[in-house]
Amino acid sequence: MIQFYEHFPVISVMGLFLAAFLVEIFGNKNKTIRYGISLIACLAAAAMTLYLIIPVFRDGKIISYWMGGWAPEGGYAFGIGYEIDGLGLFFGILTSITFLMSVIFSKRYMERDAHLGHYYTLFLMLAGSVLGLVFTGDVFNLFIMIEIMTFAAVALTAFRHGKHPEALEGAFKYLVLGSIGSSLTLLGVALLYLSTHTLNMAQISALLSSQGFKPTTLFAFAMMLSGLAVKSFVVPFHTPAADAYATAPASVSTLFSGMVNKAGIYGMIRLTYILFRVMDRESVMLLLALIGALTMFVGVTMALAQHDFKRLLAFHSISQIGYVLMSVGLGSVLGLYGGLFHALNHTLFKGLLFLTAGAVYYATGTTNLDKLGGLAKRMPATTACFLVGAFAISGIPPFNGFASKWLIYQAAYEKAVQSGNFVYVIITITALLVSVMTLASFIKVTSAAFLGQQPASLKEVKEVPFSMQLPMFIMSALCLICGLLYRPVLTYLVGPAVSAAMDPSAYIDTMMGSGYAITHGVLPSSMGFAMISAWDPRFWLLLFIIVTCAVTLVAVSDARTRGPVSLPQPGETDAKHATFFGGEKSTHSHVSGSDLFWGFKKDLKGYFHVIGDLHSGRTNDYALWVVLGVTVIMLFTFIFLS
Amino acid sequence: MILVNYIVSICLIALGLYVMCSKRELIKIVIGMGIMDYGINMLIVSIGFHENGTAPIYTLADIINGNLSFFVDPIPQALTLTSIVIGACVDAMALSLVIMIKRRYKTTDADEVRRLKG
Amino acid sequence: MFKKLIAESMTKSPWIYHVNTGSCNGCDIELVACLTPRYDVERYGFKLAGTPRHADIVVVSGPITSQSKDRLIRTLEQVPNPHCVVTIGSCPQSGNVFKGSYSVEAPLEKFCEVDVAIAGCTPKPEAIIEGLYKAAQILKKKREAMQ
Amino acid sequence: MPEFVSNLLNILLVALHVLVFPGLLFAAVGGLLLAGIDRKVLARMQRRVGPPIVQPFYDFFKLMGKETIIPAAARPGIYQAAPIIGMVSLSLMMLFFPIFGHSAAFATKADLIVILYLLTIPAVALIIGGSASGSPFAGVGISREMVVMLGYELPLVMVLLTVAKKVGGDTMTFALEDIAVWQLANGSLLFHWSMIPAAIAFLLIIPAEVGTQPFDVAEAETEICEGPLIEYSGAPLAIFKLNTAMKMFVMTALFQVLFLGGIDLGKYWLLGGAVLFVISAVLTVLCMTFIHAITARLKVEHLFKFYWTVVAGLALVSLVLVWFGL
Repeated sequence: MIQFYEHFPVISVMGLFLAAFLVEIFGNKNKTIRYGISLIACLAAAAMTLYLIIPVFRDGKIISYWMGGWAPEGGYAFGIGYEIDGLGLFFGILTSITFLMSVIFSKRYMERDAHLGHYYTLFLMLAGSVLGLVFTGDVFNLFIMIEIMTFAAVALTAFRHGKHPEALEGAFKYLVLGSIGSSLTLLGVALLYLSTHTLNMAQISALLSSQGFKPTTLFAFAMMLSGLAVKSFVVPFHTPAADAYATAPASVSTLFSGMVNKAGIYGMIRLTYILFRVMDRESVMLLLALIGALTMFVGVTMALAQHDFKRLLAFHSISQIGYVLMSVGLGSVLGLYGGLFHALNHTLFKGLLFLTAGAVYYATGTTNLDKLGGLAKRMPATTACFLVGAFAISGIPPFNGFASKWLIYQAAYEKAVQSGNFVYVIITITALLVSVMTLASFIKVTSAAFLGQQPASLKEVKEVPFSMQLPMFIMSALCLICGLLYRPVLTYLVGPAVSAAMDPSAYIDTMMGSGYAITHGVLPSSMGFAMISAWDPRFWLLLFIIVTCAVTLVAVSDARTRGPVSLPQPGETDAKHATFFGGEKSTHSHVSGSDLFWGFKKDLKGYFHVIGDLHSGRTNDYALWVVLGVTVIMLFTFIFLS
Repeated sequence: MILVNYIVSICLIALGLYVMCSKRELIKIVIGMGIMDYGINMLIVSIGFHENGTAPIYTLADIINGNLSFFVDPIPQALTLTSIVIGACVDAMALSLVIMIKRRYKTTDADEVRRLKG
Repeated sequence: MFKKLIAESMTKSPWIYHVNTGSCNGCDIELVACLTPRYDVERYGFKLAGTPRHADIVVVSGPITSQSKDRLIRTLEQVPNPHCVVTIGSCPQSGNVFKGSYSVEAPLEKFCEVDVAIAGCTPKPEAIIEGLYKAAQILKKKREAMQ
Repeated sequence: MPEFVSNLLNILLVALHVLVFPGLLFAAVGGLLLAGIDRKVLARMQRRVGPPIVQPFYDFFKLMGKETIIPAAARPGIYQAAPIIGMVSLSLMMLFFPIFGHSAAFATKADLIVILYLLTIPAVALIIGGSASGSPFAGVGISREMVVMLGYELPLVMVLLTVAKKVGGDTMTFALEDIAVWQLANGSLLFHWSMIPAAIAFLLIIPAEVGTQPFDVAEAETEICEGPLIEYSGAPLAIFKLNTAMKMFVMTALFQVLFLGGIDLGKYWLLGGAVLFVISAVLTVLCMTFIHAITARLKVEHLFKFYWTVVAGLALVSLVLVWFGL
């Protein structure tokens, strides 16, 4: 008996694709129809995905769905199957949140552009493909979804080429590198088919467990890992991400950082934890952790050198993905908790930050940090949301970034002491240091764009309309909630995903019939999770409230004892409230972003020059980076894993 | 026979990557992407191929007479078809981007198309 | 109680902001001499502040040249209340030997209220310390008058 | 309802902890006294009489009584909230320390990381506040403050990991309770020779964290007019000054907890603990004053290089030694 909700995954994916075509057919002229179809499709898909929380997360069910009823026969899966376990649904939820917020934001944000019919078509295709990618149980289907995703993403990147010709360049680089990535994935899929004669993930996992590894399988692993790594933009495959995120419209950048690179991460987790689960864990995990650590360091140092708001955010996206990958790569339960939780948080705060960047662009027409300044006075809501996002990504308590980074450090250091491997200590130190550098670069944005003095050109700036503020407020609230109530979030959202990743036997059994896993040597594993911290953040919230109340009370009741507060007259500039310039008449003078952190940049100028030159902007160089990365992964696979 | 297929397809993939890494002309980079695609398609077809295999189509008579023979795996061929279609789309997209770049940047040299860097 | 404490503290920790309006540096050096181990005004809580926003006592030296007049007035505006203005030396008081010059605007009384004027060319450090100490007492009175 | 009453009592107790002991009031009074001692000793080292030890209190109350001018270029909300946020986080931090042989009011299993992050909040508050004042001098100041922070964070992280490894062995611990217990059993960490470089590194971090000479580049009053504090006056300035003093207190307390927790006082734990606490706090501050008295202000790039080479090197030596079980 099929439950009604078992149709939801397919309907949500297909609904988005169908809506994409409907928009193209009916929505090219009429903007109400166009936006109506998009919004309804996104709402419906998100609602159906979120509904699946009840059966999958609460009841622990795994939903399997065979397209056209082609169930496996004789122990072989022929049809295309969708299978939604905790891991897939977790990423499905991230995806739904992202595209829902982005579609609400898009309404006003994109209103000044032409050809919006194409925009929404591609938008819906991107959303549908990522959702399909995380729900599918078939490796070739995974490849198809990756291709649709890349295709839609590239077209969306180039969407604003009229105003910004750089968008074309970003799109082209993304397309070239993305197609190398897709080709590598396809190569991996083909080789995997060669050794197992099936495309079903569950069956591949079981067969690989029972038949062991041949060089072909190792090669397939290396190829698929590098292909998915290109899709998740980890170093050294990160170069197109910076260009594409920076030039795409902000609503699309939100999609990129919220779900496109998460899709790559999902693929890598699926690959290492489920498909190739019996490989030499320690070495694979060391590889992932090293790539992760490198990614977060390179990402954040590049971000420090940027002077475009969105390009800076793009490099931070890369850096935070490094955190996720590093933590997932630790291979421990705690690490997986930290990594997945950080993936969730990254979707929230980076989406929020990209939306604020979009709001700044909407209001001022530029994202160049050297031209901005003093926006806080004109755009208080955007500034507040930006500060929430900035504090969250820098891991300032009590926001969500702190909670997940906290878990990640614990996991990394636990791994270091347990394995006795000094490399993990270096990774831990890197992680902690990168956090401060993240803070530094967001201080730079805060002081350069939002605080400080207003240039004359920005005097007329207005706050963005409410429909653009709404998604920012929702994201900010979610950032705070995930930080304060992180225990329930970990237990009810992240926990099922972690157990799904750690125990693939149920996944295999659901797909291939019960008992299939055991006959192929996949034993169900139960895992205990002891969180090392025991801090209740609600307590802290209470404390913050108490102290703030007390201080305010003292301040208010003693207004006469205390000195008076002298506020400036609106509109007028008197000498008393003017900025102090050593007695000179105050003029516009603003320390812009590129001028900050001088000593730091000077001391490390050797490093900054080298890393800056490596990001040369030449498509060929970037392709070479990819080839080198693939070679390293391949060599590592054959030397350490065979 | 089949080994030649594998060697050629790997060579094609390597050639495609080489073209992408070394040729400055954007059109040539797109051609490199195409070559890599063909290499992979060829590899997939070769995976399913069996020497002296027949097409996987049977009539009732074949089954009754018992002259079933070794057949070529059809799934890789289906995969190849899909992948060719996708490859064609990607190439079309890439070429259209190159046209736009030519229009806006007045060049198709990768050395010049690098406003986004650092 | 807090009011009394604050008023009392006014005399115990006056922070000084020093403005040179074309002085010959004689007075400036004597002011700095007050901070040296020999005189050590820090034992009374005096401290040199870096910005007028932190200052309680603004010390002015020099004959107020035309160039520095606007800057001086602007700086005095930016000092939070209660604050005192102290002049060191004869220049800001009368113009001294520069009196009558086309480029000198002394005395300072023309532009703002001067609380303590320390005469001399240059005044001895002992005189400066006494003047500053008196200014600190005035500061307390001003604070009490504010309420 | 008894449950309700007990909940209320709990909340009141927590509030008491935060506001009086060992939170706000305790840290504020202690910090201001330490700052006074610092100034007095510095004066004596320069053969001056120096201000009275209670001088920082006078400064604080005087500033409270002064007018607060909010500049036209400033963002009033952020400008006024920044110092208070810094103060709250500093008073929360005290709750994690097991001082006087008392157990901490808040004990978690990963205190060290929480403290690391809470320590950044006052600096961030200073930076945001300075930035909100809209002055270009403040812009330079926050840039320097951030570089200082980047500088000392690397050695600080290493020192904390070293302590964790030394105490935890093959099991991971980040808990201050565990560190205290371990030190009671095995003697203070300062007296383990492999930890001495780490302790020196930590002592060198304190002046940068607090912002005293030679590491006061951010508030260099002679070149950039007090940096981030340039536009502040009145009560917010008083709270920022208080924050500096509290930071000094918190850092000395942290040093005591990390490196000097190994003296078993038996039944005199309360009195002895208090005396020991005072002595070690004063000694730590004296180290700081000593450095202050004999050096001039560093340039910002020299400061950064110093922390990433000398201090981080010291911490690394300890980390490697401890890693190999010494």
